[in-house]
This record gives sequence, C-alpha cells and structure tokens, in this order.
Amino acid sequence: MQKRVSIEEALKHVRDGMTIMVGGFLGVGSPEKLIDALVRKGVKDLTLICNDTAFVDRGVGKMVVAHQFRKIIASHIGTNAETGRQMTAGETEVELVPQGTLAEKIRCGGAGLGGFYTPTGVGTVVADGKETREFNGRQYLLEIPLRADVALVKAHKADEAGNLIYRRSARNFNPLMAMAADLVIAEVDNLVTTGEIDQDHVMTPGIFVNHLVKEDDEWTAQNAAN
Amino acid sequence: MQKRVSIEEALKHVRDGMTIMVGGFLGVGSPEKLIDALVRKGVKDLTLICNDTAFVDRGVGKMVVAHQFRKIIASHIGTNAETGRQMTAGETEVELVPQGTLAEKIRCGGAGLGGFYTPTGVGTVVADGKETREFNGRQYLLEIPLRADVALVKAHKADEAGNLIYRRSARNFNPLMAMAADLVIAEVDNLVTTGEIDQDHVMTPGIFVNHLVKEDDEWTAQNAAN
Amino acid sequence: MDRAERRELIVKWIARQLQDGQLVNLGIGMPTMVANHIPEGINITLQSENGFLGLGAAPEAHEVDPDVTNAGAQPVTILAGGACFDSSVSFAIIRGGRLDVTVLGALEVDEQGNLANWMVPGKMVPGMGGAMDLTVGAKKVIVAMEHTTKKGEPKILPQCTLPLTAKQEVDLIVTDMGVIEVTPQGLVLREIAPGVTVEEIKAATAAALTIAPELKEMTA
Amino acid sequence: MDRAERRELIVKWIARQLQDGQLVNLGIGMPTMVANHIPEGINITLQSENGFLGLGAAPEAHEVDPDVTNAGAQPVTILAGGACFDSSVSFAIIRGGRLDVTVLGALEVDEQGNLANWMVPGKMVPGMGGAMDLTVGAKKVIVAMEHTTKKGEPKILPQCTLPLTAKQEVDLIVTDMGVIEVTPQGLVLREIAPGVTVEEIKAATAAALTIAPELKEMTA
Repeated sequence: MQKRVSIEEALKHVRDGMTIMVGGFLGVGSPEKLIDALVRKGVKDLTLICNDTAFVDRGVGKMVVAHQFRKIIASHIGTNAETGRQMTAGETEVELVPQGTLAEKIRCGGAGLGGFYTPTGVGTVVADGKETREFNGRQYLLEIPLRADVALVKAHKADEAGNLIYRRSARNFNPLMAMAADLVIAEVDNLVTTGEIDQDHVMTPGIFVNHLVKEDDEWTAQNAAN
Repeated sequence: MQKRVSIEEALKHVRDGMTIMVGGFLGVGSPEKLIDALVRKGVKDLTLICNDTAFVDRGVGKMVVAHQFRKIIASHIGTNAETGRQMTAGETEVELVPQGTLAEKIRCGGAGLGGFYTPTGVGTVVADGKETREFNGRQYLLEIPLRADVALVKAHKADEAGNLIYRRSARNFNPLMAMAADLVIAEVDNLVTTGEIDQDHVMTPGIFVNHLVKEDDEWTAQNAAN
Repeated sequence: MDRAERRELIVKWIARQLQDGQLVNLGIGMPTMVANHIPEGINITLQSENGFLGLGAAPEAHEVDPDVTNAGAQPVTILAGGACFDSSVSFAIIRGGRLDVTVLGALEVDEQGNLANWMVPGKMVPGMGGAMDLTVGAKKVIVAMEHTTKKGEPKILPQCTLPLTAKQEVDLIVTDMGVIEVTPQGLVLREIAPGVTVEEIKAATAAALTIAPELKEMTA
Repeated sequence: MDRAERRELIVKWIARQLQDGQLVNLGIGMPTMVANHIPEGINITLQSENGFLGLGAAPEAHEVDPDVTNAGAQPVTILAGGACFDSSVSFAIIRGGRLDVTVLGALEVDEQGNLANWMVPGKMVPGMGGAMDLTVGAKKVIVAMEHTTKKGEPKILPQCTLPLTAKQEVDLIVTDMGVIEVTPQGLVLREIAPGVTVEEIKAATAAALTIAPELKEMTA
C-alpha cells in the first residue's frame, strides 16, 4: 500500500456536499497546498469543521472567499471578514462552538463515544436546545460527537506508513481530526522511510492516515509520467 | 520550586483513607519504588484506581498482599490470586470496570467533564444502575469521572520542571492519571536539566507534577545531611 | 487430532480470513497464536491494547525489553512503523471504528451472538479487562475456542448463562469442530472439521444449528 | 493619564496580583500585556490555548518561527521547560482545574459576575473562541477593560444585555478607574485609580457599587 499520492489523486475523494475537517489555528498548522487545490477543484456545498476561518488569504479562509461552504462549524470567525459577511447575508450557515467543546466533540467522534457533559456554555446561548444536567452540584451541557467524511491535516513529518509528527503550535486540532474522519489526507513537509520515526514520537498513528501528500517536483513529474 | 524530593518526603502526602491512582499495566510502567515505600509506610484503608492488581510480588499487587486497600477499582484482577481471595472473603471491595471505560473515566476526571456515554457494557452487569441512552439508534451507558487525591506515576525521563516522557507500553494509564489527581508524584528513571526535553516530546506537562522521585544514593545522602 | 493440532486448526483457519491492510486485536491465549500463521503477502497491523500498534513476535531472550509487553505481560516487540500511545487513545482506536477484527476466547456464546468470557460467579472473577470494549468496538468479532468444555459440555448455547461480556456482537465462532456464523436467523454451520460428522457437532452444540447447503470441510 | 497610561495601570496592577507558581492564561489584546509586567522573582507559567505551556516573549524578527504563535496568531516563543499538546489537552488543562487565573477583556460585565465578550447581535459576531471554556475553567477570572465604552457609556451593568460568555464566573474587574470585586452581595469597589473620585466612578458604573471601608488607591 503506497500511501503517498499526488494532490489530485488524494482530493478525488472530496466531493460536493461532504463534511470536511481541516486542521489549523488561524492558519497555523493548516494544509495550505490541499486548500489551494480544493479552491482550484471548485468543490462546493461543503460543511466545514475547523477551529476558525483564518484569513481571507490564508488557511480555509481562501475557501470561504471562494464560496465553497454551505455550513461552517467553528469557534471563531472574527479574523475573516468575508465569513461574517456571508453569515449576515444568509449565504453561509455558521454554527459557533466554544473552542474546548469543539475539540472535545471531535475527540468524542474519534473515540466512538456517544456524547459528553461539559460545564462550558451553561447559561449562555450555547445551551439553547441542549440538555442541562447537574452532577455533584454543578451544571453541565450534553454535547454530541462530530465526525467528517474527510479530514485534511498538516504534519511536520511523516513516514511512509503514515505515522505523523506535528510541530509546536501547529499541532492544535490536527491529531483530533485525523481520528474522527472516514478518510484522512495528510499534507507533510518531510517524508521519511518507515522505521525512521521512533514509535514513542508518533502523534497520529499511520492506521488513521489514508493518503500522504508532499508536493515535490521530482516525484510529481515522475508519477505523472506513469 | 524544587520538585525533586526524597521518597519519604513525597509520600508524606499519602494518608490513610485516601484515593490513589497508580499507573501501570500488569506492573509494566508502575512506580515500584514508590509502591515499596508505601508498603513500608503501612498506610491503609486506601481506595486504589489502577488498571489491574498485577502480581503478588509486583506493582500494586504488593500493596494488595499488605492489605492496604479498602476498595479496588480495576479492569482485571486475574493475575493476582490474593485480590480474588480478599474479594471473595469480603475483606476488600472490588469494582470491575471495562478497561476502555476506566481509561476514559480517568481522562474525563482530568478534563473537567461531567460524564460521557460509551457503548461498552450495554446489556451487561456493567450497566446495572446506570442510565442507558440511545443516540443515532445505538445504545450507550452514562459513565462518570474518576479523580484521586494522589496519583503515583512512573516515567522514563523527566526534567527538573516535571515534564515527563514515558517509554513504549510503560506509558499506558500514567499520563491520564497524572492529569486526574490533586497531587502527582512521579518516579523517574532519568532526570535531566530543564530545557533538555524538546517541548514536542513532553507527554505529561510539568504543571501536573508536584514531586519527582529518583532514588539515587549520592543525592539521597546529600539531602539527608541537610 | 490431539489438542495442539485442534487448536492449530482453529488459529490457522482464522489467520487465513484476515485481509491485507486490516487492523486486528488478538486476545490472550489461543487467539494470540493466530499471529504465527498470517499468510505470506498479507500485511495486517496488530494492536496491543496496553498501548501500541505494530505488535511483533517475541524477542530473543537477550533482547527482552521490560517496557515492551503484550496485554498478557509477555515480552514482545514493536515493529518499525508502529506507534505507542496511552490507554485512552488505545481504546479510542478500539471503539472508534478503526478495528477491523478482534479474536477472543469464550466461556459461552449463544444463538444471538451474546458472549460470556470474563467471569464465573463464585468461582473465577478475573475481570473483563479490555474484552467488553473490543467486542463492542471491532467491526468483526471472531470467537476462537474449543467446541466444548474439558468435561465435554456444550459452550454454544441457546442463551448464555454466565454474565455477558457483550450483547449480540459475535459474528463468527471458530472451534475445533467447525465454523459457525451468527446470523439474524440463528447459528449457521458453514464448515465442518475433518473427521467430524454433522451429527457429532449437533450433539456437542446446545443451540440450534442450521447446516449451510454448501457445507465445506474446514481446512487449516 | 492618556489611554496608553490608563491601560498600563490596569495591566501592571493585574501583574502584581499573580503569585509564584501560578498557571495563567491571558486573553488577546490588553490582557496579553500583563506578561510584560510580572514582578521580579515571580515565576508564573503562561498557557497559550492553541496548544502549549511556557509562552514566552515575542521573538526577534529573524527568529520568527511560523509554527510558534499565540492564540492571536502573533509570533511568540516557547520557553525551555514548556510543553506542546493538541487542543483537547489544552482545554482539558483549562477545564480540569489546573488554571489558576485567566485575564480577559469584556464588552459588558454585571453585578452577578456575568460576562459578555464574544458578540454584538447584528453588528459583530467574531465567536467565543476559547473564552467560554477559560471563564468556566479558571479558578479566578479577572476582567481587564477600560471602565466605559469609547462613547463614555457604562460597561459595568446591573445585568448584561449582550449574549453571555459565562454566568457568574467573574471574580474581579480591573479598569482604568478602579478595582471592583464581585461578591455574593454585589460589586465592591476595593481600589480607586489616582485622580478619580468615588462620585466619578459611580457615575461611570451602571451597577450598584459598595465602597469598601478600607478603600485604597490603585497603584500601577
């Protein structure tokens, strides 16, 4: 099983109407090459699950500008004026979720759990329509899991088996999303032979990763020739 | 703040009647020196949260033999005949929890959540007295968090700031327990200067660790003299 | 066949069912032996629920690493390309839908696919360990066991009498007498071991058995 | 005092409240400036909720690392002894009881300690980011803000009018006019800024203010 494929090959799996998760925090740790390719591909009516919509010229913000989302689930959209404009104009549905709740909902989806109770959001609009329940004298909200058809993540390093390592604050939502989608595509900066990554250093096990993408002129040319 | 202390100093905090978590899986990744010292100290009526009770001569199994537990919460006790004998004789209360549920309950306690729904145990005695609830046509049990007064963990390496690294299958429950107790004591094999551990390699951040214990004759002698 | 041969029949048969690329968890005891018989050219990944992927063979005596054991505390190895993690991640993998197959032993299994393998009240209460999560989480649950108890009593029952490990999760029962599929219509005998007659396996089974029209001989 | 001086009064005052060994999260904007004024000899650990502990000062231009930013996407550094993790661990730390203090800005805050700082319906909906988790999770919640809006309207109200960030979680309100504690009996003015009279701060506050008998001058 060769996990490394061209960007085009990997993105064959992303189709109109799907739900996608995209790693990154204000663009840091986002798979920019995959995002650019999705803009070129023009896939639309997607539901996006991402911490934020970054900036108009960075991260998933570029896909917002290209009107590729029907719905956006995020904790913050304030750095991308176009997201707010589309929301206000009724062009795109936006669901705002507290950041810790968003992270936990994605983890919950990956871990095969049915839901969890969090104290975050009690007494706010986030609680609207949700069960509030007391445990040990404290109020909690019931939150349910999130999963996606495809997760697009960005890693600092991968081996050919798909084991991933993230770097510094570029880790953020990436490992959570890699566990919560039916198909996972990882854009990587460095690709090494299987065995070169110590088993204790792996942050996302290779079994979660379906496709590795690393733009590299030599490799792309060689594989295009086949 | 000097986190490194003698075993005796660290274990001052463990008192009769407390709830303790102890890392390890059949003794692998258990803090054997802390356990031996607790046997010597003779602290009793403890509630133990641990994956299993290991063996009569290894891991927390030694504390079982010394009758130090009033109650044991574990997923497996079959490798330590003394645990089964005490349970049958009514000397020690044993609560058996599925291993994945036990891990998740400890994580839940560390993460400040109120509870979670798991499909594990539905239709079994594990479900007795618990809420069963359907999400998307599947049944789940409500499980509530576990926390402890003190967690005793074993790390392969630590820096002076308390950042911990575990090794291979010795990781198991250790990082989860380090986040779910009011006080955390880590027994470490190797202690390095702060800064020698890359920030991306840390498995338990130092803020969770109150005391580091490394038996080392030179250091112990020097500090006993003070 | 002696006992070793009968057990080998079971684990070899199961090993041949595994498909390239699958993620598999093997229980302690007989299921562990499945790993020794994976056909050439089939690459599966084995999970050890105590915290890693890429479970490899037992090491030479001088290469034993005390920090590398399977879920039964036996020394093992971790292959290149493997990955270590904590117990919450290990069971996130198990429950999260990524585990293709789990192979477990059983004390009892029944017509509804119920499994009992973790306690005998008043006699033996080892605990469920990871078995409840594995049975609920794996896409396919295969029971590997000798067909009857040592006393010759049936272990395949109309309804389990012991406390359950999981309800309606077993897909396939592989014994030294045959291969039985759990279907919504009950148990179907798909393959029969060499030298065993349909009458013999029916006599050794307390649950009703439908015989598949295309009943095959079970080969190792 | 000009605006910069008034903001400096606020952040310096807060910086002096932090105690050795505390774990602190500073919100974007004015709260971030608290980090520049931690007294000598006080070692606190700063968390960046995008995924690390040990938040350090901004780097020199030539040392900027694109993978090391704070929760506002500004280049920062990670100190020796720091640690990186994913977002679920970051918020486990925040909700799990380890965070001693969070300092956040506010649009409105009220007598019950309710906080509103994430949206103005129909005008501005940036989202709550991590603010709801931080406010609920931290042991102590300090609001750092200018006492009134740019138009001079009160931001400290009997009851918040904007959608809440969290209910009854604010402990202390620190503004350029004074320091106000949220108590079960309502808001208590503990300290007053130099040159401000009790009448002025009462006039600029829509909520009822009890004046502490031992009212002190607020010093930077």
